[in-house]
Amino acid sequence: MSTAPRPATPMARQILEHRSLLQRAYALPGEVFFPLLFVLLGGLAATVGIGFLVVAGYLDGRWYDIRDLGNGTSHFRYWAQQQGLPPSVAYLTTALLGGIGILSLVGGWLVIGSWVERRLIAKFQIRQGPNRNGLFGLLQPIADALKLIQKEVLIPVGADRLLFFLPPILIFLPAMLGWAPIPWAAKMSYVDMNVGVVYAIAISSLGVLAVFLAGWSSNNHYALLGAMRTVAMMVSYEIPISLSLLGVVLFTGSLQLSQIVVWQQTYHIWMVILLPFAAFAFLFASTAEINRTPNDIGEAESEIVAGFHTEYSGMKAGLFLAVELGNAILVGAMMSTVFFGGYSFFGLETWIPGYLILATKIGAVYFVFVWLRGTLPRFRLDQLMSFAWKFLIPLSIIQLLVVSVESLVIAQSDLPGLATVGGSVVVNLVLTYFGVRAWANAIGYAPNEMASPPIMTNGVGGLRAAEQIRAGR
Amino acid sequence: MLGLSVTLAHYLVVSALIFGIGTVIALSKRNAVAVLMGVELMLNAVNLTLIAFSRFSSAFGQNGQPLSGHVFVVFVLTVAAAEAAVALAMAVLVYRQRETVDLDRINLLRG
Amino acid sequence: MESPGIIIAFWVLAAVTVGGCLMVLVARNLLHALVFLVLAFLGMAGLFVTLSADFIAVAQILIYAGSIAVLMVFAIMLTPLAARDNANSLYLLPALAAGLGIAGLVSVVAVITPWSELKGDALGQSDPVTTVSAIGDLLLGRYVLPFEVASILLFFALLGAIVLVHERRGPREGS
Amino acid sequence: MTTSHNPTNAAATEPYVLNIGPQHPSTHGVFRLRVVMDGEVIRDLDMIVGYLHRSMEKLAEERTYTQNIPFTDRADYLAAMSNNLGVCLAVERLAGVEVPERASYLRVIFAELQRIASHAMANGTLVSDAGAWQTPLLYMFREREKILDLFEMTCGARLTTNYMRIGGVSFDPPPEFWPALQELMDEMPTRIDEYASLVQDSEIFLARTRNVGVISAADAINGSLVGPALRGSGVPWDLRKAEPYCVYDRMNFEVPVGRHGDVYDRFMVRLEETRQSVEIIKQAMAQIPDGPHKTDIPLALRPPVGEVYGRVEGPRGELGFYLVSDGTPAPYRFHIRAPSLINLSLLREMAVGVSLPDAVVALGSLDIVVGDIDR
Repeated sequence: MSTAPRPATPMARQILEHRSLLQRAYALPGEVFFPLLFVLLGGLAATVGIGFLVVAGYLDGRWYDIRDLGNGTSHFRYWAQQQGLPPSVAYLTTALLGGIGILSLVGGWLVIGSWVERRLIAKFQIRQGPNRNGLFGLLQPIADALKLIQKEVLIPVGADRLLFFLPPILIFLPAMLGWAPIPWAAKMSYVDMNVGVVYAIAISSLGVLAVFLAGWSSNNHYALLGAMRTVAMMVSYEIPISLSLLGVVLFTGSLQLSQIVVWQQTYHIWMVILLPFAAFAFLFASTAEINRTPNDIGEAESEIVAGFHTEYSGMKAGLFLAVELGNAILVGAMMSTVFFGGYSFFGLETWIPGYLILATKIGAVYFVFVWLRGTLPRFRLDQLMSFAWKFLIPLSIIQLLVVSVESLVIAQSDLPGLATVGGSVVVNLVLTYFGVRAWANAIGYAPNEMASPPIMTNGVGGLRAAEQIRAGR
Repeated sequence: MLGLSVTLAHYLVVSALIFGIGTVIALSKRNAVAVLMGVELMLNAVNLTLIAFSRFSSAFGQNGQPLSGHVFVVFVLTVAAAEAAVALAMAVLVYRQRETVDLDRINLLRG
Repeated sequence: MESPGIIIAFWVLAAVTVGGCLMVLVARNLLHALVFLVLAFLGMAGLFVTLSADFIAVAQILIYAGSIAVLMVFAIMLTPLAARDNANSLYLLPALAAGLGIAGLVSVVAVITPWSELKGDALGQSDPVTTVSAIGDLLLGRYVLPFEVASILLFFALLGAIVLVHERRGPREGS
Repeated sequence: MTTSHNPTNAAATEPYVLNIGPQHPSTHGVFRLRVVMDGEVIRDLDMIVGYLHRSMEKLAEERTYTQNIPFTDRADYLAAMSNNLGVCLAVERLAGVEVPERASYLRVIFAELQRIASHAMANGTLVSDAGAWQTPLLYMFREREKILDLFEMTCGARLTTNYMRIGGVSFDPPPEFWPALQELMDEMPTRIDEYASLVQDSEIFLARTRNVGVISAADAINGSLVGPALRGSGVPWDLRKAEPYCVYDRMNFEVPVGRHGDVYDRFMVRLEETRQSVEIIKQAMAQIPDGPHKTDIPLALRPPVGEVYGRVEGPRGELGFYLVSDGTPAPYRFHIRAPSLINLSLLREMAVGVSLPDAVVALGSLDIVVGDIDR
């Protein structure tokens, strides 16, 4: 008698036979393994060499200092000035290069992002994810894009053709323009504008109109419902986002994103520790702004099919999906810049290029988004609305009052930063903890009373038995 | 370099054009929301004038406040937002009473 | 204001803005008019940028393109049975005359008046690095009273809008 | 003057008609809800069924009783074993066929396995309807997959099993079945705890399901609700207790009933029932005797003239078969009392006056199977 059940399906057999990466590495033949080891060791030696150069300060500010591509740019401008070229040429060139850089970054993410998300979600859901096209299924997004491109683009009967055509393009604008003020290293932001924070808020508010037009012009009730939900939510959640960013701005005293990072570098603290509630409000409100779980009610699949882009097909729908991915990392970039120290990591940025650190942080925030998506159910529209208006906004305003006092103390007092900023951290943590609890109690929120297991019974009966069981408890 | 530079007058003419178009829209449209669009355009034109003066004018001395124009624009923006909110609320209210926002047909006083 | 970038930007943005305004006037559909209105607002923000007014430009996008346009969308959607054709009333001709008259008059005045404006290097030198802190100082310094009045105005506008549109739920609800 | 037009100052919004389905992610099949909506709130609701109608009951009148068993697989395609069991019990009572004891135990084991699989599906799709992006569903599918493997081991089919026979079951399980079943039953309680922990304390899930789609006990009885939906409303009615068939009277298990009658209670009742099913299967494995798994019956069974109503507690509730025999090999009338159809009729009470997401969750909590509704 055989004991183990035979794997019933080809998929189950594959899962059983699946080997981990480490097992595969051990199984490599010698003529592959040792060259690989050699390359790894060589890389380690090169790293040590570069480390020596960094410590000795041979790299600082040179054009080949790739820790901050801004060095190269300023050297190029200086060189162009030496050559007698008009300044506009140098500026145009660098602007073009920077634009191409950002576009290729976002574009590359749009290609690979769906694969990353699907693989991650698959891991959360104990399955494999796309693994057929190419190595690890890496070609899957390309296959998807090809499929979308060759699909017919339908325009529904009764749709407003102009307004139906515009939104997939319009919605791309904020997703791209939002990258402008993000600092990738000390001198490396595309436009280091003085009003970076307000710019980010303003640009994100542009997406509302595209969403609305997409829903309205489709001539479809689902699309209109989704659009109205999304617009209502975006308008509501812009306020917590603005308020939480305002708290950060009060501390740093600058609307410039690079200055916000520098402030965090100076005080060796991340804003998320200083302003935990603001960070939470920003994260939660961002998920509402960019339509991700648990706040994806604008395109809640089980209720309104696909929300505002129900009627879009082919690559137009693909554009909406791509923008969703792009927005996710844009929010990740804002989040890591404002709350997680941006390109700095407590001194590590002198060793590793700042943009790599920022990219890692963006990836981490994106992972949180995927995690949420793989874990949480979805709120209802009215619940989300009351959460914004009854919870996030009042608490954010209270927090703003506290923060304004604290920032004044930090700016005016002669005490060392450890005392003032540290004191603010403690005060904020305590106030956040008790404030959230007190407010939740005040608006009558008590989740623990809600979860109750069913009553177990051995009896059988009808209405009378039901009443007896209820009375017996 | 192109042989012509942008001066204050350029901005003022653009502003005048926008103000004129805004006037036409505000006076001639039937729908209350469209009328409001015209009013907003007029306010925008005024903003442009204020900013242009603030940028170009040499009337402010060394100790002057060249950015007063910006501050006025901030106030105009504030008032515009308040005005839009109230006006659109009134449009919705009128619609509930009369099922139209056609300004020609909102003639309650005529009886 | 003599660098080619500014000149090109000015003409393009002016064309976009004025064109957007004209399309608001002639569009046949109220929502199309709204889209062109947003375009005009964005062009206007660009014009502000050419005037070194970065904060105002961003505020323009935030308030006009982001908020007032959305308010208008809601107003249009909350009046579903009203006409959406952006029609003109009987006063079109007088309105055109008035608009052309105002625009022409102001343009002529603007062109023929010898403004004591900054030119050339002086203009470049007066270019502020940032307007944010200066505006902030002014708002909470010299103009603090108007600032407070404006905030009270905003507050009452908020209250007024809520009171006006609030649906009274009473015993007559079912009738 | 039209100022008297709208005295309450309420928004003059137009209700509009929204067609949910026949192709919609939350209808779990081809079935259509014609909803009159006012904004997000449902004002009226029509359920339009019949897209999957296959005329099963009429077709059955032309076939012998044994030939009719595969039809029942297709009726409630998520609970084929229970359907098989229901029709077999009805025919056995009509024809007076004796069932060997081992067959009765096998029937209980497979019916309970089917209940676990079906409840996993029901709860998983309910959580998906609430918006969790299929994660709990896939966790619950992990065990369902193993159960389907057991089915495949025994009778060769995973979904449409066609396993029960009049007078027994078609095959005795192969030798490797029993250790596999033992292993599954050993790990099942921890697995159930695992996916309960995914969902049952989640505040978002609670907010979405508590006090949503409430049916009082009296309404549930008046609406002739059955199954977990009925027990979720607090009525302790389970045919396995009330009218034990097979060998359920020898099993020791409890019936979970809900406290409020809302969606969350129905979810939790299903979850607890899976735990009880595991207990039943363990007891059945301990008690099962050796012996034949089937009595021989004539190929064209001719039951005496008469009628019978046989019912079992399927995963979705009371599943009844009303058979009329005129003495020929084919039934004169073959009626299925489908739990999904009856349960669905309560949707209107739950959904009118609430918003669309609540209605979707309420529909999900009823656990309908369109094949069962339309037959």
